[in-house]
Amino acid sequence: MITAAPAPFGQSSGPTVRRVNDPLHGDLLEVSMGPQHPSTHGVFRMDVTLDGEVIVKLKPVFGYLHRNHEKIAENTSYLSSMPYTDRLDYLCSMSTNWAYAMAVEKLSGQAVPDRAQYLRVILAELTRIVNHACLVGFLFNDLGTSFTPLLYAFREREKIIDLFEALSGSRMMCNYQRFGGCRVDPTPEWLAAASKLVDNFPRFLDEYETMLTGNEILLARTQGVGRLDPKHAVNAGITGPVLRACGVNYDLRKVDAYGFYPRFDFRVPLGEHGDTYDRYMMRILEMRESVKILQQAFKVLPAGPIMDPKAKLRGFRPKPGETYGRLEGPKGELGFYLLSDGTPNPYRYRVRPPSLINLTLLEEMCLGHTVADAVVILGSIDIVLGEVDR
Amino acid sequence: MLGSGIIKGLAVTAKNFVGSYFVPERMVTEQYPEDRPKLPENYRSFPLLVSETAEDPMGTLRCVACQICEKECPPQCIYIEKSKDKKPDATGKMQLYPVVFAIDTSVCMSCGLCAELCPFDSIKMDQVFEVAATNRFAGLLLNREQLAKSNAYYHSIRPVEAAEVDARLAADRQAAEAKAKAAAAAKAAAAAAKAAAPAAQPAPAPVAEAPKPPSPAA
Amino acid sequence: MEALDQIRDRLLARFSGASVALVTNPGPAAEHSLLLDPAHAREIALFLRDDSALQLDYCSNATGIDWPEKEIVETKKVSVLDPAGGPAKITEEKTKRVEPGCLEAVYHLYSMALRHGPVVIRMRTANRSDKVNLPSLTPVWRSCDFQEREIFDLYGIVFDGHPDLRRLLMWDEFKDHPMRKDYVDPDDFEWEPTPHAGVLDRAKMHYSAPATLAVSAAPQPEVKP
Amino acid sequence: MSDAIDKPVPFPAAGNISDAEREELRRHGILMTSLEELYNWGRSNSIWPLQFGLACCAIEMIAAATARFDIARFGAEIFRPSPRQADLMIVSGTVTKKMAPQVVRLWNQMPEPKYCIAMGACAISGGPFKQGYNVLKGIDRFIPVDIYIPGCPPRPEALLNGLMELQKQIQGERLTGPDAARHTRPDMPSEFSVPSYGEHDLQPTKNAEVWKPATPLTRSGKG
Repeated sequence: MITAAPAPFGQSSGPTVRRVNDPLHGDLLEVSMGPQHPSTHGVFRMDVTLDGEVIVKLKPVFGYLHRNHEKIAENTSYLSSMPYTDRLDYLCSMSTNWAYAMAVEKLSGQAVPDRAQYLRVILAELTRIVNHACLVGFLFNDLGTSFTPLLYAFREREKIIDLFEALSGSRMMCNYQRFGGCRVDPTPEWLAAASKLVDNFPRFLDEYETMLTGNEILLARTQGVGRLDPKHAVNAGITGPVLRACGVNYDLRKVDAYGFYPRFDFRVPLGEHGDTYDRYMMRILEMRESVKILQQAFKVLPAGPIMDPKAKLRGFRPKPGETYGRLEGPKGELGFYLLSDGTPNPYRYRVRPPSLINLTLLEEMCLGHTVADAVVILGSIDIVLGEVDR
Repeated sequence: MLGSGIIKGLAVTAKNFVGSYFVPERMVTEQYPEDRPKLPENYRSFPLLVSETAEDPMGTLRCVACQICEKECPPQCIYIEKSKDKKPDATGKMQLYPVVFAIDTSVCMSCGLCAELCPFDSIKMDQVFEVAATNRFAGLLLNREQLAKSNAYYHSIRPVEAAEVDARLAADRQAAEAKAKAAAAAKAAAAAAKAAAPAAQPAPAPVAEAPKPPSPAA
Repeated sequence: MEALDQIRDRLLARFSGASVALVTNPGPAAEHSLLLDPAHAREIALFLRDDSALQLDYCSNATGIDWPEKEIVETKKVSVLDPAGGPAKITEEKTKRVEPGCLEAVYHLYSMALRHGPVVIRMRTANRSDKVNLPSLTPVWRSCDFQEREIFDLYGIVFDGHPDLRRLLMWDEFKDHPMRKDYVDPDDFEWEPTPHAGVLDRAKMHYSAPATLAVSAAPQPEVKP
Repeated sequence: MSDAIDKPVPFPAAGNISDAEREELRRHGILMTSLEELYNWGRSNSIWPLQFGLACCAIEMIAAATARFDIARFGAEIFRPSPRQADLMIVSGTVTKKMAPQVVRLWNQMPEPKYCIAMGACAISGGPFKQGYNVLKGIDRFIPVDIYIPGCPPRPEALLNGLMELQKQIQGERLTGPDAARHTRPDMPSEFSVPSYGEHDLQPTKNAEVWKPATPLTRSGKG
């Protein structure tokens, strides 16, 4: 669809193409990719300037899913924000729940019983597996395999989602963590089912890798594409697998040693080149490490209460103060900044979204590559629009 | 060899394709309208109001219109109007009751906070999810008649939780009865001592434990 | 990592003329912060990033806070001597003063190289209406890029020296700063079946009937007297 | 197979014979149908949705398309990225004010006959986010919605259920006569004006042609 006159900024849907006169290099094309685009993972938009097929400029445009989560949270009680955090990163509600609960516990100085700590690790790692499996599926969608790997990923996802549903009552919006513990105690049957699923998971991963990792098209399309150099990545605040793919050893599970992670034996996979292929491999390796953590956790899960007896649901008022709580979400550092003025509502509630900040260097990563590569690079960064725009 | 990776991948898909006819673990499709999904007990969709009996749901609603759920509901989809009079609930206590109790399921986010916070075990989460409607207002706004479901139904969807709730309520009721008896005995003793006190209205029932309803939001 | 007051002392020694104040945090988290004056903030930030003992190379979180003007009523007890010579009367004198508001930007810094943190730094604008400029820290930490744009969008702090200061989340034509505490939603009330607090007020405004709005559409239960 | 096909809604246009007679004929191997019925049967079993995910519900929409729920059993597995090829718009997630003009434009670009499913609380009414300043309180302020599926998010089965409702609705549509379907009538609008970004809000905030709220009743004051 080529229109002579460009639509006003922020109003075009679908690719609007306009010509920019440049006598030296011929015409540059300005293409608006998104917000409705099959491979922008939601309503993300990139204003791309192209020289032929090569990207010379790329400006991300946000806000198409800006749902005012922070404003709503500042007008409601601490507890009422918990179900909203599910909807931030809607693929990984369990770890977002935990991040928020952790920040509030830090703000109010609450303790968490051992069993709940272990359960949180279990659920966060299951979430990481779901997220990474789906991400790999979506990444291959962007590479043009159209659905097959995604079907495999969703087959496994459904099994884990069923576990979440049996535990928390909802497939995606778990609303499971509470300040000072967890909401529902899993039954022994649930734990047995989860443990069995985790034990079987490496088999799926092997199958998945046989199908995908050696694929020549994957290698050709991802190796050397979208390189990120570690110095820039650190300065740009990139976190999570994207940062570790360029070789920076910074995993909050090790650095902050939050929760009960120091009690588990696991390694942090690191990449070397910082390209799209490394980011893909990082997800596969992290899933294997998560399986290791889970297997240990199911062995040592203690009996006991899951809620701090002092915790209360209604009328929760933390003392005045501020805090920043963060954890290693599947997408990177997920933080909650909370400022309390002693009332039941937070005075300031801020989400530090890893998806948004990981996009800081998108332009640098895409320059010099083709449009098709930009889609793959975006896919390998792993964004969820609910979190980007909040 | 160039292409061996692709061939390996195709072998996997071929295995899965054949397996999807024979291997049970690869046969994942649920024939939904014919086969009902197996919902876990914890599954929650929209709220319901528990009434003690199916015959007289409005008369035996557990809800006492305390409006805690209305206040705590994050998307504010509950609307309650309190009654001006009181009537006895299932245990015989005089309680307020909701004249209007409406839940807008077109807004409800199914978070389950209302059920979690209800001190009277009155509002619980239903498991009905086939609620597609062609009219947003008439179809998706549920009033108390539509929300009321009997305790037997609650038992049928959540047997474990419902049994727990029933046991707790029975214990409360017994405690309340014992207390009422003690109070009545004490009163009788006092009355006997005074010997002249006129038999006033029936005792205003042991409402000691009933939480004070919060003032209306408006 | 050295304590925050040590950092402050080093900063004060190094940057003459800069004012660096310690803001204590009374909560259990006890994450204290440094309040920088905007004039020197950029140099101080560069120093914090490059100092070999600190190496705060990673700015994790940047956010804005709105502190509206507050009207504070102070009651003072004043003893007034009775001119007639009687005992002094104690009267309460109320003085009203308006505490000026400001917009604040808060940055959480960590060191990836030395794995410590956080060091929290904050800057405040002079007021909330016309002097809302702060120096941008994006040239120091690139991760502030989108976050400062977001603060500009939602709070209206203008970051001087930001390479590309546009609205991030709302559209460009939008005039308000919606995360400010005094922001009022545009009135697009239509009719909601379950009105509450603010919505209820709006409903009353739109439907001038003296009664409140309530549920309709579904069959109505009988109202008992 | 949906039960709609096993138990067809009676079509008066199918001729002068009753359903029972038709069933009798079918048992003898004679299939009686009308053009209208055949047309609707074909349409209802090949609904191509627009590949258009907004938020959380989009993940459940994708889940409905994957192997476990398999929307292909209803003929709706071909998600078209282009609105020009789509029959059905599943508004799956929160429509923000910034996104609303684009959604309306996509709707305008879809060819008739077209249908809209509002999936999830956010698309119906703004849902949990309806208090937000940037959230449109229901997509039905700008485009007509055929089926509302509440839930946050609705299960994939609920989406399939909504799709079956839509199939029933399509199968009941008439092509001629006074109550003919919307898309057959040239006087019915198929494109709607696109709102523009204002200084404080969308302009206009609703399309009065489309948005028909229920009339509020007034009743005795509360509290």
